[in-house]
Amino acid sequence: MTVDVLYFAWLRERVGIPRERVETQAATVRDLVTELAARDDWHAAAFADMTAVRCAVDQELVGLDAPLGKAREVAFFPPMTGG
Amino acid sequence: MTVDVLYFAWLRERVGIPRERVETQAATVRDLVTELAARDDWHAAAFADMTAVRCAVDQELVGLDAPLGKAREVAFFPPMTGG
Amino acid sequence: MRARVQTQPFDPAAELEGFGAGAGAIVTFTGVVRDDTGSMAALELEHYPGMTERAMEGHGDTAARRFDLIDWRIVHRHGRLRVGEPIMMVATAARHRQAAFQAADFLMDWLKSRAPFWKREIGQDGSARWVAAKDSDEAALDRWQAMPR
Amino acid sequence: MRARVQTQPFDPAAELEGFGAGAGAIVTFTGVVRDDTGSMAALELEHYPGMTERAMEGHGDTAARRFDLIDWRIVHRHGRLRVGEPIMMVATAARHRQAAFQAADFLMDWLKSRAPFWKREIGQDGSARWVAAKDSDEAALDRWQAMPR
Repeated sequence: MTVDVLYFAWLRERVGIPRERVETQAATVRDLVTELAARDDWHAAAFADMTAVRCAVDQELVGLDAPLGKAREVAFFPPMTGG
Repeated sequence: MTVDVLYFAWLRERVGIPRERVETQAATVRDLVTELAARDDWHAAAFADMTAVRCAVDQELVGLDAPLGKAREVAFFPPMTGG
Repeated sequence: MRARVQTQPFDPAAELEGFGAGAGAIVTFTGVVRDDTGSMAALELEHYPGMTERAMEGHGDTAARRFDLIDWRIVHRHGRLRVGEPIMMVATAARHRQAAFQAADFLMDWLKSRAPFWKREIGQDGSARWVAAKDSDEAALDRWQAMPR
Repeated sequence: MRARVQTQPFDPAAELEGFGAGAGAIVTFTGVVRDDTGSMAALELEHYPGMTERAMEGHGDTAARRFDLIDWRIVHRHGRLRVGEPIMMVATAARHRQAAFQAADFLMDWLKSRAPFWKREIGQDGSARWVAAKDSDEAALDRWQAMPR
């Protein structure tokens, strides 16, 4: 399936682009991360420390073991610092 | 000594006046209350339930056993309901 | 004076003009006259002139020291107020969020049971009823004694 | 919409015009850009367009149900902000004081660690540093889970 992957804050800086469209058969977010990290050094650097990575699937916060299901948009970003 | 005694809220209504000047040799607030309560039925009614009476000596909240010292102003009122 | 007692209405928004320069966190609390019974014509507040101002100023200073406030304000009305009008407000400015929240809460607990004000509800039928103090207000104040400073 | 994300500055006072009719208690929190180091030129906030608005609206509704709010507002800026400018504000209106205070505190805890915003400090020398999330913010949010509703 086709998924829009979004990056924010320093994950965006490390990957080098704010978003990309990917073809994936990944079952979970973690599987998708494994595929993305294997793409190149920039992606690998972004996902080097997964304790510092948060994820939203279709704009809902989820854990890394969440199923991708029919996700259309998956976002990766560091812990949030709003307020 | 001469002390200005002030009454607020329903204590004022029961005594019937907002303030009065009294001559007293009372050593403590409680002694002064005893003297005042003996004045007439209105004063007696005001001080009938001392659990509902609060006191300030020279504009500082004090307990009933506080010494009067050289107090110039003693106020009696119900528990406060500001805010 | 950072504490003020007045009969005139006030505008909570206007009170915040230029308030808290240098702060990272500003908290305000505004109390508004509410009619729970549907039969209230007005709320009357009596106070102790002289003591009220001194006590509010003194307690504001205590809060400022305890919570390291950059600034604070207390405005409290007395006299006759209508339903929907602001009764009072507290504003606190601190470097950090928690201090600003705690200081506002602390000042409110104090105002509820230690500031010399007495409320009386005036009914539409002309009746008048003194509002009873709540034990819970007294208890709310006590918790600050137990708290580490 | 009771939640708003915008780049333009806002006036906390103006946001309260007509807010909270029928409430007895109104609490506001305003966060202001603070320079702790004395070397900051600006604060930049990145956000997740679409998710931010939805999440703020959804969480505001959660707070409204949990604390029985009469009204609430969240305004949050993104983009480049200067020292002294308001970053965001939360306003809550309830019948009683405690609900208004708790709801504001609850919304702030959520905004700090669950709303999709990321802060970056821009130094006067042009340097840029992402602000690290605090464990204490995460812990602050957790305490609401444990609390009886």
